[in-house]
Amino acid sequence: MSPIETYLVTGVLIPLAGFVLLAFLGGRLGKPAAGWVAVLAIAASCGLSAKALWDWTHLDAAGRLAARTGPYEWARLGDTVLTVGVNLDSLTIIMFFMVTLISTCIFVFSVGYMAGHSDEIDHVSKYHRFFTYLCLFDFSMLLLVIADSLLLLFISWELVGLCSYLLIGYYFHKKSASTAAMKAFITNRVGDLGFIIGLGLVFVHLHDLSLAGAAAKFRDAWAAGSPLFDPAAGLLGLSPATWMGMLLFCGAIGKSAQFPLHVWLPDAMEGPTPVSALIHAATMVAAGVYLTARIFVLLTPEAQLFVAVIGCITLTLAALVAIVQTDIKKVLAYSTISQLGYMMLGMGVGAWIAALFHLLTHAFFKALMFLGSGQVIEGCHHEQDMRKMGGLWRKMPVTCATFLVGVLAIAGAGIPAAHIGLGGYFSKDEILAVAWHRAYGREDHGAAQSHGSVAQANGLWRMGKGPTAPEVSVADIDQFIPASWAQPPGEHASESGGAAHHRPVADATPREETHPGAAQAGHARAPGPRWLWIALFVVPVIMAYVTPFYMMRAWWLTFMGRPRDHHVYDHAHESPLMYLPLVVLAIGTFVSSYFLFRPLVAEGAVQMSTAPFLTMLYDGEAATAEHAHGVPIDHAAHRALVPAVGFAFVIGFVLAIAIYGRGLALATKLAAALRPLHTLLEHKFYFDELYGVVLVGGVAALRAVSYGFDKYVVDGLVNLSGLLTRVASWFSGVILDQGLVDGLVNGVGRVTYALGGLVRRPQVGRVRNYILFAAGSVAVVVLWAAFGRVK
Amino acid sequence: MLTIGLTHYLVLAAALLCCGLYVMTTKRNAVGILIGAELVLNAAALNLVAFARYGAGGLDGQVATLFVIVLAAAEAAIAIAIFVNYYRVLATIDADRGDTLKG
Amino acid sequence: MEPGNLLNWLIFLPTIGAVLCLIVPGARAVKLIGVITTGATFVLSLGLFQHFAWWDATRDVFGSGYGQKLYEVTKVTWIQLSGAPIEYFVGVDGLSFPLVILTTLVTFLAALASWNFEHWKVSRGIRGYFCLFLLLETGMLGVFCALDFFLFYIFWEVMLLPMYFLIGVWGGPRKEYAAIKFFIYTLAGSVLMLVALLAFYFYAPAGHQTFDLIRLATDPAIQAAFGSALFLGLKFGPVMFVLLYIGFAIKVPVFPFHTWLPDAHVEAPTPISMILAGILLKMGAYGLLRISYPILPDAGTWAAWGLALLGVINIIYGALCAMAQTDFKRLVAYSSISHMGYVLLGLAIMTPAGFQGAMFQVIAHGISSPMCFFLVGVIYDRAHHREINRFGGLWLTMPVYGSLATLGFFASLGLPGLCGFIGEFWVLIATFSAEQWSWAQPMAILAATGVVLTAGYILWMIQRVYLGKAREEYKSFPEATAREIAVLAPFAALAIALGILPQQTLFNFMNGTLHQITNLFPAAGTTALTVAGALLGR
Amino acid sequence: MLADVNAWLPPLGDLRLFAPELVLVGTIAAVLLVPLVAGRNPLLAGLIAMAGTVLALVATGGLAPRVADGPQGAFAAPGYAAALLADRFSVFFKLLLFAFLVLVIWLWLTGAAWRVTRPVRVGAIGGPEFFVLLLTSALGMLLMVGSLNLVVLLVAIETASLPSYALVASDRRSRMGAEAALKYVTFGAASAAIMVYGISLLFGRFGTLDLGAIATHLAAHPGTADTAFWIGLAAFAAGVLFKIAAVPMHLWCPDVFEGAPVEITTWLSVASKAAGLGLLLRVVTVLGPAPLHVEVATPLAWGVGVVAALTCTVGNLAALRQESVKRTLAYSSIAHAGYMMMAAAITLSPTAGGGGPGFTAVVAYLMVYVVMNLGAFGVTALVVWQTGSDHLSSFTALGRRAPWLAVPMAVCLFSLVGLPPLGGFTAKWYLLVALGKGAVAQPWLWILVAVAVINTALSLYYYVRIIRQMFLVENDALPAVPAPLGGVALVTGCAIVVLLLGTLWFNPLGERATILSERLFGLATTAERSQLAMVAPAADSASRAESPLTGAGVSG
Repeated sequence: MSPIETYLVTGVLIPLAGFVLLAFLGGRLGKPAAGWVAVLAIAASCGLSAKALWDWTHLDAAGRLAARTGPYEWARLGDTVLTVGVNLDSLTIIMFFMVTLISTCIFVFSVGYMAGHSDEIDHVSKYHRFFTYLCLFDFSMLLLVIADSLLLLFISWELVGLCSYLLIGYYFHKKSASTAAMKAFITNRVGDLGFIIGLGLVFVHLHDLSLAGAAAKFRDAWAAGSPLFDPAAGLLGLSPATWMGMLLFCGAIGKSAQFPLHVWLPDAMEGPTPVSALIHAATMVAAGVYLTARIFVLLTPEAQLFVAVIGCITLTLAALVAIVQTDIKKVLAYSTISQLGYMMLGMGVGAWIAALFHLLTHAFFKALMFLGSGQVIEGCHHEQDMRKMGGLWRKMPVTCATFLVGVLAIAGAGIPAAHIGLGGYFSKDEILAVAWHRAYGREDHGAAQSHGSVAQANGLWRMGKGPTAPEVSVADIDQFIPASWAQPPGEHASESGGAAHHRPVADATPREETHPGAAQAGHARAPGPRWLWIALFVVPVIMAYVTPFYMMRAWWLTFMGRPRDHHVYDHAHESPLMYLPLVVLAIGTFVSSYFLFRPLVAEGAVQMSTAPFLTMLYDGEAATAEHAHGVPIDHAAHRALVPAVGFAFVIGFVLAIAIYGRGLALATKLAAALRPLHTLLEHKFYFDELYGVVLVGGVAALRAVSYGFDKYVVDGLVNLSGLLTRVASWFSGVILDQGLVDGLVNGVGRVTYALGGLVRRPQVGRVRNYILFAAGSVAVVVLWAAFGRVK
Repeated sequence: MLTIGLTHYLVLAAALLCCGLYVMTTKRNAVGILIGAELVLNAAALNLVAFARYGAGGLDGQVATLFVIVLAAAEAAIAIAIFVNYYRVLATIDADRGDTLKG
Repeated sequence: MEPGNLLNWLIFLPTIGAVLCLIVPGARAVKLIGVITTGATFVLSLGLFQHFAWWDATRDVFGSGYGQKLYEVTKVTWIQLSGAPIEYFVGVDGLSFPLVILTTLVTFLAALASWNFEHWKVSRGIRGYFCLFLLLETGMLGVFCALDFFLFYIFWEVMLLPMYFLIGVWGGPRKEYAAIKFFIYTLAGSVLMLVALLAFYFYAPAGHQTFDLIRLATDPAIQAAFGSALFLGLKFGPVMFVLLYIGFAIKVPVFPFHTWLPDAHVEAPTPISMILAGILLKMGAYGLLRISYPILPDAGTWAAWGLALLGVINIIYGALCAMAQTDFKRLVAYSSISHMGYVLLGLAIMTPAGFQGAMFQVIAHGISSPMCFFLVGVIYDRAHHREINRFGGLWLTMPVYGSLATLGFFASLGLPGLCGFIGEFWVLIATFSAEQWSWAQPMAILAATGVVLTAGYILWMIQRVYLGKAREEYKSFPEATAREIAVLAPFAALAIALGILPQQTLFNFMNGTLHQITNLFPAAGTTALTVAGALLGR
Repeated sequence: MLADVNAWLPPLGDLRLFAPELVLVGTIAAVLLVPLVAGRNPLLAGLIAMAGTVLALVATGGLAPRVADGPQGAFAAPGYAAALLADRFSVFFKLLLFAFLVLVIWLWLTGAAWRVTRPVRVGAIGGPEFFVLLLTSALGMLLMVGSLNLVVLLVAIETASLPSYALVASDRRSRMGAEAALKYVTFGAASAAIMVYGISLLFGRFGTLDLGAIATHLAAHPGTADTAFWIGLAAFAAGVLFKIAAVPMHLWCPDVFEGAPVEITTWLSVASKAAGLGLLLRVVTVLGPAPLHVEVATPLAWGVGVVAALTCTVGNLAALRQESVKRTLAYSSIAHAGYMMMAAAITLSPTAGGGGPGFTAVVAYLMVYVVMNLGAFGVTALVVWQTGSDHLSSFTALGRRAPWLAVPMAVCLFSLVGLPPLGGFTAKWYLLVALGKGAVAQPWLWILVAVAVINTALSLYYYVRIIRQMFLVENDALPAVPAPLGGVALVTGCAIVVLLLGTLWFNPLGERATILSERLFGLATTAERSQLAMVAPAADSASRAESPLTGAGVSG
């Protein structure tokens, strides 16, 4: 292993060591030593990751390539060797750094937070368990980040799920907590069901579960015109490749709480607040986005559209619900879902870099806000209802200020055209820009599809260039970009020349007619109707106004105005151990933004350049980094957005302050005025109820049916045999008076017994009948001999 | 002019057999059943003698008949002894009353 | 074939112990004999490791034919028949080796679990208990080591009687019902096996008649004869396969032959449940893999979709039934049914990957299910009931136990990193990639739903038993004792080891043999046959 | 004239061939006469009977070498086949019967000695008459396996039956005994009468009373296997099946076995059936094998097979819900007779490769059956003596109350089921192997295999019911069951032998049985038949015999 890999692997293993140590000795270490052990472990990891990051940025392309060793054989499935290794690229490095850094902050915070929390139930301390789980989580999450194969990804994927389960259920003496934990795990498993099936499809079609290998084989299959891409070969008119991508994405739907599996995340707030910050805001839930990013190369245009649509629905629903939440953590939870939706949308529309960039910035500011809320909750003696807070800025100035930083960041505050702004300003806006581009920009970008012959040409070209070579230069990529967005056959000759062909927006009429060539190639053309693409831009933009509104609402209700509950207010306080991490994260929110992270993410995009369906777009103007690999969108895009969303945060903030500036009175009136809408939102669109009835009830019914079946029918030869017996006894004139029996054995037994009764019928006890029977039998033989014998 | 031949004996024996079977299966009195059995035995004896006379078996049949007669006597002796015992215990000679053993 | 007599010691050491149990004075001495004998057997079985290389993934894989690499072979004539002798023929290969180790280990731990015998509700007859217990071990080891069909059958039946009494005498309230149900089911299955046993012998061409399982599978003359023979007008292979299958399916158990299992498990004492779930259920799968598939590959192909379907039904049906349970042990019992469905599915597709997955699942379940049963037993010893809804908060009162329980049940749930995952994953992926079967992918998708259902019932159970507020009546429960932890710890360690290093802990031992078995199969691309057509020989 | 008489009498040397029978007759006389001088002492009578039987056993053993070379006939008139035969076949059965007789008397003695010290709970049986009857019935059974002459067979069957009728009623206070005896005697009389009628028809058809001659005639004239033959054979079979208690002549068996004293049940369950089976085997061996054509052998094989399957099934099914252990075991004995008859069906199957394996199976099965059945009945007897009842409830918790009885009982019962590693499995194994071997040529025999194994599974129910009652049902209120040491020794010995037969003696049993059956079979087909053919009536006399029946127009 190269040094960098060693740093990373060691960084993964240190939390594991911490976990083992705490699992066996945690109880003896007690409070707070157990917590500090965990902090030490993750801090060491963080240090290593910083070192790795430093070294990485000082390596040239060849050095980076050389730094990657492995993969190593893990096991054999049939004749296929399954490998594991470190997926060493810029994205891994930066994700790793982000996770460890945020973890460190949150661990430190937790030491403070848990100090004040009652950790004893029935005189049994669970303090050390908390940090034990946290260590296990960090191990799993870091493993997920460095995983270079879908299998390892899946394994760590489940492990983080387990940690999430354990930590949500940390207060398991509360029924609600254990139920929430269970809900989280099972909902995730539903997603994982898709993931597993997706893995199966990957294995079947690509015979490789490593990310690089699968990507290469996927590309080769495309180049070879494999039936994998034939819509006729799959179900519902979607090609197997599309299904594969969509099913893999199902895992992300579960983990990132996307519609329709988003229901678990709000409930997950039952866990301690640091857990919400770490797992359910910054890292684990973002793993879905990370997965999508990693499998991006396996997504067909149709699958990408699916991702985008799911993201769009999610962000909309969650943002709307967030408006009416009164629990400070629930607001943040829905906000998280909404932001994850943005990321997914970004992935779907091809804003690969922007989505991951948003992931990183979001991790900082959302962790910041969650910790802030934790500080508030802790300070207010476990009061989570914002309606009872207010005016806390006096008691918690640091928290208040840092929280505001978070609010500004999520709202996308920044000064347009000046490159000054907080996380969301860059990342979210870039996503929207790309969405705009897909909807209104150049047609050829929107139609990420190829004509067969072009695809062949591309494939050849890529093979010639060495498809797996990550060192493909920007110039190279620029060369092939135009060809990779295929033109309709007729236009191909004239348009495949060189630079991208610009076409007026108005001209970009959806080409619904089927071209013979396209049909022959068996590939979908630009998937989805045009209005869908427009919706994928317009709806998120609208929601970009909602986001600042509900965030400002939360901040204002909590910190500003007058105290609404003096009991809460009087006890409020903050402690350094807890606000210091807040400060660190706030700083991180500032610096994480544009210049540090985005270039690295963009570097990570190298691998994307080998995808057959290259729809990765990025903000050309904003992207000063020359490492970006993809298609720069029209510079006009982002500029055009300025009037649209550039001031959205201002409008949102103003609205929020206008409504909540003087307390809850106005809001209550509004709620009353919009009763049906308010009720709908309050009940979160009734998803829980729906699932309760349909799924849980359905399973309950099924299990009742199955067990009933088991009890009464399998047996069931029982009923059958019972019937047969009755029929038989009707013939023989025997009346059986057996009651119901259970069990197959009893069924057989009953028949047997019945037969037993039958054969004992002659045994009536009277010798005359015996003689009659015997003589009769002889007579039968005699008759047979006389008449029936075959001569 | 009726010539008595083998067939007549055989028919007679068959008739005896049927009578015996009928008696055996209808009589409730144990002695009756025994008598039925004796009728069948006699049918067989008649057969044997007839075959001995008309067939190729020669004296064998008649010897066998003697055996049958002796056996019938022995059987009757034992049977009667058992009937007496039965009567002593159950105070009846009705075979149908002895139906405790069954099933 | 490497001669040796380690196996003979292994098989009959418990018998010696059983006899000792009858003569030593004092209950404690009997217990000691039981534990020491099983422990010694376990240690002895470790000697088999000399023949297997955990570090070498390629050894034996394609090196030799089926049955060429047998270790510790004893082969002597036992009964002389006119055609060929019945032999005392024992040996291990990659298929039986892990099962032998599993058997000795689980039996040893079950003996440890029996240490609190005096505190059982039915505690009389400790001599009888340990004597039968040890005889049972002889039977189980014999089944796994026997390479002569007749010997296999004998050991198969030998196992039956002790089990009957162990459930029937030392079991719970409905023990008689459970014991007799178990007995009748198993016997019904084994008499069918007996018919197949005879038919194998008599349908082999003259001069080739044998009970030798290896020769039955590899002798071309026998295979040719089996391929073309008719049995009462039906094709020989399918008929024999079905006969054997019913015998093995009852043991596995396969829907709809499974109803004995919940009853037997619920009523059996804890150590017996451990053995029942950990080892006895495995014999069905082992039998299919040792006898049915190598000897009747064509019939295996013929039956594949049906078997796979039954496997899927097992998975889903078992999980749903488990969800409906309120008796803790019954839940675990149904979960066994569900888990064994993966084994069946893996076997049905007849690929090396499927066999690997199935065998891994066999071993993994052999580790997780005894652990789960013992976990149930631990609280049963304290609470004297198993009603799930009456528990709660046990993780608080018994933290160490609670942690181990979580580990055990998550292993059973199939959490990656623990043993349950590998088997399920291998089977599912193997089924997906079994491209010779048109039905494989839908089956795999159906089977995958078991993943969700399993999580459902296990987590729900954990919530009701271990989470929540500790109930007053259980607050005084003592933490797991050192003995209990000593029983659980090996299972826990193995569950983790198998989950992380499947290749080194298991696959490297058995891949070779599994490949050799698949090499016996006719070339891929088999055509689907209709049931009637195949049976009627058309 | 005197010379003629001498010609009719066998040379004295030949009488030694029948030493066992003679010893037995002598013993009977002794048992009858000794009371005249020594008083009516049951124990003494028993001891004399025991001594005589042992002597007869030894005599039989001494006989074995003499018949090794071929069958020895006796009491044959010139031109007639031997009325009595001494061959390996009969010697084997005689050994079996005497050995069993010894054990039964041993059981009786144990019980009698026991009763001296115990309050008598069951009506005691005993006295010289008892032994006279017992030994006489044994004599009849010896004759049954030693002849091919229909009249001798008739006499033998009656000699075996008549004392048995009386034996059943030997407990004169027992209502059940009286009833059982009544049923036995009436049913026996009826079946004997039907059999005699059958004999008369066979005699009329073939003009001879010798089965060997009939077989030879049939071989020479296939056409003679006509309606009259089949009717006669069927009627004759009724008597044989009565002794075996095979369906449809089984109805007496459960009632009689339940009503009779347990020692008698023990005796009848093995001896009567064994003798009947011996007779059946001899009949089918003579009528069935090789030289005979399918016209006789195939229908006969089917007939025996069907009867065997029915017997086996009916016995097992009917046993399922019995409350009386004796009755359960009675049905069990019916079932086991069925298994053994299956083997008889193979010996007949003309293309099944001969009767070797079938014989082996029957021989092995009988040897095992004797031991395990004796064990089971022995325990039952011991329990009955103490508790006064053979109801299932008497066996409750026997595992605790009398483990030295319960464990042998369990072993024997599991053996009766046919579970390895017990003798019952060995027996069943050889049977199944025989059936399998036969099935190579006659696939329909697989049906018999199926019937056999399904019945094995069925039988589990009722055997295990007893075991369950002994071990699983608990009742701490019941007192321990003391038992006489001799009885315990007997049943323990049986259990050990059963265990040995299933393990170490698995192979030896098969070898012995094979050796026995090979010799027996060989003799029955070649040497014996040729000798019998020599002395059989001339073919022309047989053909003459055709005329009466055809003339009578009976054939149809």
